[in-house]
Amino acid sequence: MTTLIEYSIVAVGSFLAFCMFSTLYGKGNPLYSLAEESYLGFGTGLSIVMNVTYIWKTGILNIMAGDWVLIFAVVLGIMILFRVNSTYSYISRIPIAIVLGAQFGLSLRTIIFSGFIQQIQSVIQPLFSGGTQMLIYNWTIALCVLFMLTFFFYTTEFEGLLKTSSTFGEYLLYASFGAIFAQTFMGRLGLFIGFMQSYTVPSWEKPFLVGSLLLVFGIVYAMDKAGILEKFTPED
Amino acid sequence: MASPLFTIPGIIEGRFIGLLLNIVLASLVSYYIKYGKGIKIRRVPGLDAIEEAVGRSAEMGKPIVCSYGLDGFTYWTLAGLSILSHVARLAAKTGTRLIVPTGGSDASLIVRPVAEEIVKNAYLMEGEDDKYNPNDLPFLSGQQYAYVGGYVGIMQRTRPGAVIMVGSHYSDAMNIAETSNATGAITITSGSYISNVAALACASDYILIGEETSAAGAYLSDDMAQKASIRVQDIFKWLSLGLIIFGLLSYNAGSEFILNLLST
Amino acid sequence: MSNGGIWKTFAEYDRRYVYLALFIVVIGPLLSPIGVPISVSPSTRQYYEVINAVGEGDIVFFTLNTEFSGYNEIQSGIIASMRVFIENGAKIVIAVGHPEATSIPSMIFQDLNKELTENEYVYGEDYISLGYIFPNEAAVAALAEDFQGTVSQDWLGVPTAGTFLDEVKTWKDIDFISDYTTGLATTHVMNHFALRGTPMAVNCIGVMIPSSMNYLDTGVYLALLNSMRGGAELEYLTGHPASGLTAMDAFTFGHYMLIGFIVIGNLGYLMYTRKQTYGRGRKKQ
Amino acid sequence: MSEIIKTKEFQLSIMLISFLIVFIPYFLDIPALDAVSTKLITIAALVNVFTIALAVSSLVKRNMNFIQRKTRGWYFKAYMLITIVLMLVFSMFGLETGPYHWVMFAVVNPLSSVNYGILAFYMASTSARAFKARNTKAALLLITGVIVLLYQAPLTGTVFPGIEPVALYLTDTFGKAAGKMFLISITVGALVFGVRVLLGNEPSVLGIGGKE
Repeated sequence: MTTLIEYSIVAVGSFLAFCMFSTLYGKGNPLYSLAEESYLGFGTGLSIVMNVTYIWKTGILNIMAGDWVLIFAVVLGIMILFRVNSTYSYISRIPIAIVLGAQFGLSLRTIIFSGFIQQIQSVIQPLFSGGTQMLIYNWTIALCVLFMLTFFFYTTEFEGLLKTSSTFGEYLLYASFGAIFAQTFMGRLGLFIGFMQSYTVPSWEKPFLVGSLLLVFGIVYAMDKAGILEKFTPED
Repeated sequence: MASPLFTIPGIIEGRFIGLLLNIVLASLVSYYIKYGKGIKIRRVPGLDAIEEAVGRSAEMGKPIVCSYGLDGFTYWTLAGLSILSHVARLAAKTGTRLIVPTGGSDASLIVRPVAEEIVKNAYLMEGEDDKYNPNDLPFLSGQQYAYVGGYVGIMQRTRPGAVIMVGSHYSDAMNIAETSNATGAITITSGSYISNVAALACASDYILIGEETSAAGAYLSDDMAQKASIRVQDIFKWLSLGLIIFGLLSYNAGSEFILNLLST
Repeated sequence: MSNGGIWKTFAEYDRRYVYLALFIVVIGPLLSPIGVPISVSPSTRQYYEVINAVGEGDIVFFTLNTEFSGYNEIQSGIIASMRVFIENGAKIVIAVGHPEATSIPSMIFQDLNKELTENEYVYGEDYISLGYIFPNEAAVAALAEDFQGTVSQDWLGVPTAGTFLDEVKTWKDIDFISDYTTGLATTHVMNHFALRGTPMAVNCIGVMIPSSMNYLDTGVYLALLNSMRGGAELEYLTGHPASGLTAMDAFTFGHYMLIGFIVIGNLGYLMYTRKQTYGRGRKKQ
Repeated sequence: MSEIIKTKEFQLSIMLISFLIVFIPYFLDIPALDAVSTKLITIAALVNVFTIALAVSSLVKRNMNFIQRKTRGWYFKAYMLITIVLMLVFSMFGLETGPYHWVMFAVVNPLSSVNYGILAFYMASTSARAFKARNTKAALLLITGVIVLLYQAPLTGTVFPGIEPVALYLTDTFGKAAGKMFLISITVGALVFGVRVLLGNEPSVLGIGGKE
């Protein structure tokens, strides 16, 4: 049994969604602004709720349970708020320094392994033993990485072998871009289809989808023809 | 599976090389910042494309739009700001209107005043300070998609001759590049991550691929830290090139020395 | 054909035709599905083997590093994987990396209601939803090093003490991480859990595939499920056809439509634009 | 006191200490420091979350400005501010039911989805427009792109099984190599940038220098 609430969720949702899509019309319009501001407002509200919950659960509750050290976190967190006040904004610099230091500590200690050392290790593979397919793969990857890397040297002048290698590397990069572009397109298409699917299953939702599409684009088209599109669109 | 060549008491197993590389990198950076006066950086072809685009806009009497990314102060933002400074000087020299959309994230708020200063200085250095218009550096929003909306709106209204979008842009980049194309502007972009680069390579008239942006920024900038960075990054790329070649040779000759060394 | 005729149209059509065509090829098959056959790729088989190796009582960290939008793309993978974990009797902890994702677990369990009942899964005993606990990298790292010092309640504020989470002290006590990602905290989860040794498999959106593959061949990720297509293939492998498979019609036509436009554009370019360019060149000389 | 806090050296030292506490125990086996490090990480996570307040404050300020100046369409900005408050109020009535649940599924879910889903259109029009064999590089991009696109359409593989090895070869060698090369260079770039900040060469990152 579909309830009124479910109907209202689908009706409002599909209408707002097409308001957002109306940007494809190529001109700013009030329906797009409505969708945009709704997302911004409710999204910001949601962020506040979730972040405050995090502070409550990870900070306050643990302090109440006896983890006194976390009081520092709350104090420093309040200090960071002084950033908005021009006279006392220097107070915020202490927590910022601590947070930045910790962040760099966390990132520098791990990415050297996952982004550098292990990546080099993974290229070092058998080139003469194993199945044909594996050999082709290993050779291609090794050569591609070497040529592509040389394209990215900046403090050495490109001459002789290095020049040839880097030119070749650039061509290989473009060949890879084709493959990567296709994967990226697949992703974006998937996002769009997945969304459309959420308004076609179960099938009672279909009329809402088609109706909203026609309604929104109809309104935008009519407003455009009447020349009142800009009048109701907010300034940036 | 590779196993460590040796262990050192007090150092956690498998983490020695990571520590060593971090220390070497930090030492190299500080060395080159102090003593790296003579570092020469190759001029990347993208800079010619930028100059040509500005020139063409000037000929057509159309404005240029140049953005430096929507993040806070990151590696890419600094490169983007160096390029912005160059574009601003070109614009001042040729008397072309320059529009710089700012904002895009909360972190970007602290970058904005620096960008203003940079553009102002560029006009000053060209002796055109009376032409500097702070209203041409609109703050669009602290939110990514509101920023994009504003950015797109600016392009649709002003019909620029060139759009130069450098620094960190994410899923918004395609949005901007496509609209820029639709308005007929010469589109020059930079991509900082692989999927974006591939998509932008199709959507733009010219693209600065990955690190080309920071190299271009360092080439244009007087900042020693930026030049030192490029130098150290090159050294590390040479190092990885050497490790890969030597590793491949030795591994296929039956020795796992390099693999084990890297696991140490 | 004095103005270039059809080739000119091919070379310079309005992009809004592309938009319209995309709407039609996607909405059409969704409104009346056809059911095109699909083939299963090797990466999906590998992913299935890896997640199916999770055994009874293993603690699975089910991390949703996605917004609603990403969930649309990979929900078939999410639901199919969750079904495998439930059928294998794993203990499941759900954590999310985006405020929006806090509402996703309820959608998943609504879809898997039957499986939950059949396998007698009880909330609090067999699965727990922790909510938004990955606001930043430090939060992920803190969780990896001191789970109990960071988590004391589930997402609705019910204490987790006395549940299977008592066993989890650090990253070592997590048996498997199953991550669903549009980016967000996944790199952090990888760097602070998987890099240390927690087994991890990832289902990513298409945009993330090129960057995620790097961690697959270093062994940090044990398997990678690609985008919506991977999810559909997993549905096929697990024998539970659902949303992923029905979306494959639109998926196929979306791709073919694009290829069609590319072909048309290239024909127009070769037959019209290039002629124009060369023609002009000669006149000038 | 405030004079000391304002100095660049003071802030850099704090940052450096915080960095070392987190960095060192990952490499050196010092259990006592490790415990301190874990606590510091938790504190950093919490402090970082407080910055949401800064974001909200700048959002509100900017929109209030629009409303006060009564710019065209100012009522949209007012509406936005109201929705923030509404969401906070709704959350008090429970997260799994009621108005909060309704807003999550009727507003946030579809709008978040379209926000990114719309990129499919831009990608499609880009490829329809830009995938042209203008020169050798573009031709390479076109060929690999079309092969992988064909393979990704699930139907193709069942009709032409031969496309799978070719497409997988392209994505798993060329694509992977490019990704790897990018990752290596970006990692080194990030490391170098981190060192630059820690050495005090990028004071603007700490908010020192430029006007605030």
